[in-house]
Amino acid sequence: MTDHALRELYQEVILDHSRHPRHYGVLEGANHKAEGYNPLCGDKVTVYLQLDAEGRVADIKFEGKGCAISQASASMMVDMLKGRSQAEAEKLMTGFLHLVKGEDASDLPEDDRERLDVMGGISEFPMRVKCATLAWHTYKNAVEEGAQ
Amino acid sequence: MTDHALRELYQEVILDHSRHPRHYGVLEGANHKAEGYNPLCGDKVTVYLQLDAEGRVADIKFEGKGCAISQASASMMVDMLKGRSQAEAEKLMTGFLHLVKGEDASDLPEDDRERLDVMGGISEFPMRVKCATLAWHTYKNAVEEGAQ
Amino acid sequence: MNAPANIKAFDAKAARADFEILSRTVYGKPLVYLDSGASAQKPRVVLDTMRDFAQTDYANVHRGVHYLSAAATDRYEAARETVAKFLNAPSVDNIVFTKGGTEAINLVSYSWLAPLIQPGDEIVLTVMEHHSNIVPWHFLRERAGAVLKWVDVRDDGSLDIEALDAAITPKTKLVAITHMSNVLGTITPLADIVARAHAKGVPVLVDGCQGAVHEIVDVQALDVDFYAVTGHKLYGPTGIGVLYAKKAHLKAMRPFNGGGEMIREVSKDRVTYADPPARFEAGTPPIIESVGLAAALDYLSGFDRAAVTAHEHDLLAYAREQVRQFNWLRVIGDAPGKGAILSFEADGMHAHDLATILDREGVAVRAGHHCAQVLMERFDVASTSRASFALYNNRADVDALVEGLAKARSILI
Amino acid sequence: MNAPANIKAFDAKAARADFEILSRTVYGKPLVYLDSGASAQKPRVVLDTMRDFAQTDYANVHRGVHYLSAAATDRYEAARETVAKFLNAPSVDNIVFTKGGTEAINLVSYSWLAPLIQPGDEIVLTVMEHHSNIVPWHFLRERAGAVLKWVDVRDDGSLDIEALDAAITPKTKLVAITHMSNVLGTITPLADIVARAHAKGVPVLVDGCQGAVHEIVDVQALDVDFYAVTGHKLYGPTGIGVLYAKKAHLKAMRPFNGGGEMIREVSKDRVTYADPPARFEAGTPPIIESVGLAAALDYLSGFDRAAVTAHEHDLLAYAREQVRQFNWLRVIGDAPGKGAILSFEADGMHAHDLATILDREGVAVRAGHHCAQVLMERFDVASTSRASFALYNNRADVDALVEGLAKARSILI
Ligand SMILES: Cc1ncc(COP(=O)(O)O)c(C=O)c1O
Ligand SMILES: Cc1ncc(COP(=O)(O)O)c(C=O)c1O
Repeated sequence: MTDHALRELYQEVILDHSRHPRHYGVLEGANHKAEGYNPLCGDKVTVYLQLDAEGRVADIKFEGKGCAISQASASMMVDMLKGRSQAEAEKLMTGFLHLVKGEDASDLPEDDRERLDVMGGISEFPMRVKCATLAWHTYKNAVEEGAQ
Repeated sequence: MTDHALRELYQEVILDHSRHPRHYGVLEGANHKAEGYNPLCGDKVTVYLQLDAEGRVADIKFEGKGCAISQASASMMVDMLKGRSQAEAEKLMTGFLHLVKGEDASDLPEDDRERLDVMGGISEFPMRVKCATLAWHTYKNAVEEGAQ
Repeated sequence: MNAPANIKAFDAKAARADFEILSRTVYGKPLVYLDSGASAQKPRVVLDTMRDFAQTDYANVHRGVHYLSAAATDRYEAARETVAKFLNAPSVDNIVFTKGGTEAINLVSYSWLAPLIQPGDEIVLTVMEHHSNIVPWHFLRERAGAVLKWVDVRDDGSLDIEALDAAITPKTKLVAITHMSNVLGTITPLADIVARAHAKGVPVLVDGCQGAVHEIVDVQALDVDFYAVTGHKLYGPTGIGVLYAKKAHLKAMRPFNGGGEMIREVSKDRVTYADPPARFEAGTPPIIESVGLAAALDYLSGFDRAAVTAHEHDLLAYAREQVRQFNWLRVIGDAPGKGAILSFEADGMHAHDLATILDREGVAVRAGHHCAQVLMERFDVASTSRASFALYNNRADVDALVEGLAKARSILI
Repeated sequence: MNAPANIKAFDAKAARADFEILSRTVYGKPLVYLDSGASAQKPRVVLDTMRDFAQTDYANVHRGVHYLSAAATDRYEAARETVAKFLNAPSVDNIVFTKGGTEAINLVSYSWLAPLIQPGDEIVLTVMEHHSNIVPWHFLRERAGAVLKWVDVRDDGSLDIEALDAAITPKTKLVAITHMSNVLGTITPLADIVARAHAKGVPVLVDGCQGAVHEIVDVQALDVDFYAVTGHKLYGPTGIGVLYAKKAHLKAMRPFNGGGEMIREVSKDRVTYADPPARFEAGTPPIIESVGLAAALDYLSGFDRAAVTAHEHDLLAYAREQVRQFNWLRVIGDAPGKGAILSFEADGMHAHDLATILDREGVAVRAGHHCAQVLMERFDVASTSRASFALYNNRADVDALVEGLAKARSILI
């Protein structure tokens, strides 16, 4: 059972994201940026954003180092946020936060829920929830306070 | 038994000394002086000494306020020290310290032991030993470091 | 108000049985403990909780990924939550754990006021402060040229609030005042004090080491800027205290102790600091003690607090009435609405001698200056005797005190 | 040397049974506690002693005349004596109780060094210091213009003593160095360091938070100026630590916290201070914790300490040997004679993920920067995993660690 939870946490999709993060690096022309820091593990993440006039995520990249969970979460996040409006992004984030805490995330669109489902295993590891949410909180900071 | 110890501690001689301390006040012409302080009760005592050329206690007085024990002890001390040589005073003090701690004081001259005997009850009250020894330590300070 | 849902009616007799030590004897006489003002005894549940925690869930807090570390961190942070509720703080982030009430006040002095103070700046305090709420300000006088402005109390021990108001000038940087005097029992009118100080733009630090034990504290309603609490008087363990502070103050405060947990990043030539409250909790905190403190606050909050206060006031009133028979005894501190502390002086009997005789009767009272020498000077006494009452005391304790006093008189006079 | 007359032979199995918590399970697996470097578990006798004391002899210490106050004061001062013996201090007056190791170092910084420091004065420290022995000196850099001079360690984690010697200049005011690194396990050659520093007239502060646990300390033989200890790593309670200091330094030090017990006299416009050590113990001290610490030191000193060290070294050597099979694992810190701490990095596995997997196997290790970010930078790692051994560990604990590592590899790679 323990093993099951661990394999669920570190399933292939997650390990793959953490080994080969998508959209990794500095985003030239970013108009928003924020740094996030998790004192628990010393993990750091920087999120670069290009928001268009309506606030849509025209482009997004991240940089950083950290544990498999935080890296995978950041990679999946940028993957999913690209092209979203602020309202959609907000909804995605709320749903994600519910999911990793083991709370109800049924108001997420079917599609998104299916993709994010691989992160659900984290709810069994409360000490690691902060690792999973670091990138998302940093994204939010970038939007709200990170105008360059 | 408890009562007995208390009555022994606060016997008439002690109360009398504490109410009517002997040689109380400032000694004009003192050539030694020291102040003692007992942080436990806030008691203070000042010892004034006049030592002659050989170090004999030509005159001695004290001033201060404090509990019955510290006052009585100071009063008895000045009473007994007057006229003593340093060697005698030293011996008296050592004997007194033994006595109030309930240790063997048999090397005190008979006479002195009899007079000091009233302070012996203090050995039953370890928290009050400091009250009884304050004046003596102050006397010693006056001799050693209190030259005016 | 902030109490748990299921409040027990307060049964003083049952409560007394929660304190193992109160059934012991000293010198063959039943212990009559009237020194809770110095430190309160601890109910069984506090000692049990600390021990159970240490034997099942103990590890260092924060930064550990393993089970015990998480369990201990949860308990530590839950204790912060319990404290926040007890004081009705807006958030756990207002609560800094310290090693005691004294350190809580020093923290404000070192981290908030010291960097602000200019020579000639004034700190207003009262003559009834405990040394813990005096000496830190003397440091600022000695080290930075601050001026201490003393507000007197009236002969009955009550605060002269007009005098306090008048003492606040444009140079005043802080009003530092006790919630309850540990000698007089006086309770200060905090809401009024804070309103007057704030009207002049001056923050108020409250020494709540006694107040939090006997009064229900609501830091938001009182609008105090800082409130200091100590654990061991609150039926909790030694080694722990609390500073409540408003967030804006905490944010403005520089670190006090430096070490683990209070940093963000450390390199050879640079250091950045964690956000409050972590910024002020350098090193391994009093982990087991935090759990004990939470148990103590839960214990206290589990009672109808008003009933506890009523019980203590009854004991005080009874004692006050009893000692009137002694025309050789002078009570110091008779302010209206005062808390359950009775200080007195006895003609021809030094407090120390009195305490020794009471002690042999099993009655523990405090004799001395009570870390309040400025107040001793105000009342022109070298020391006083003090009986202080807690929730576990009863009228028989008062009777023992009164008998002991009569006996002391018969021995000493 | 300073040990009680009747030293027990050290029986590791019997000793383990003294620690109740070690028989618990986590996630259905037996607890394997390898995080004693962060905080040690407490033997039953420590918890029993604290509780018994609180239930029989508790009151506030000093200045009370009554029985309990005297009893508690005796216990508190007896604890000071126990600590003095444990460190072989010349007198109880060299021993200041603090709230922990971190505060002990800050006390030196605030009370001894801060008043002496001039801009440009240098403090020599090593890259393997814990933040508690770094940040207080950063404060003096930020606030008073002190210069921090860093001494490197070699690739095996050993101290480069020539480099240390070279770093001491006429501007050096203090050498601040750990006795044992909490990451590398390196034990520093204190006697040699002190001799070299003293030859140049520079005092030495030793962070003994780890060292005092694993080595026999003789502050007189080592001739150190300051030695800081923390209680909770020494099988004692949280909320207490110790600063040993030479008397001349203590006398020269100004007060740190202000409050009760540390004064001589307080008036409105003047304050005088008590002699050391009381001068540095403002407020109600960690009374119950002092009694617990004494019980812990008695417990440890009750064993043949050399046998305890040998046991810990055996575990370290066994673990070191076992992990050689993992060519993906890099041990950080292999200094000759090092203490029982094993830190490592694993290819492609973040310390945090590793610790999570080990945790599910019941194995508690620490992952992170271990409050030693300067050292992380030196070895160019963001974090490490650390297994630290105590007297109660055994080879089965090491086996569980090794199995867990293999499993983590199978899951993560
Ligand atoms: C009014 C008051 N303030 C402050 C303190 C100091 O508390 P502590 O000694 O626990 O730090 C006390 C208790 O001694 C007190 O009665
Ligand atoms: C080497 C070293 N120094 C100092 C400390 C600080 O001790 P404490 O957190 O108990 O104050 C520690 C422990 O965290 C340590 O390992």
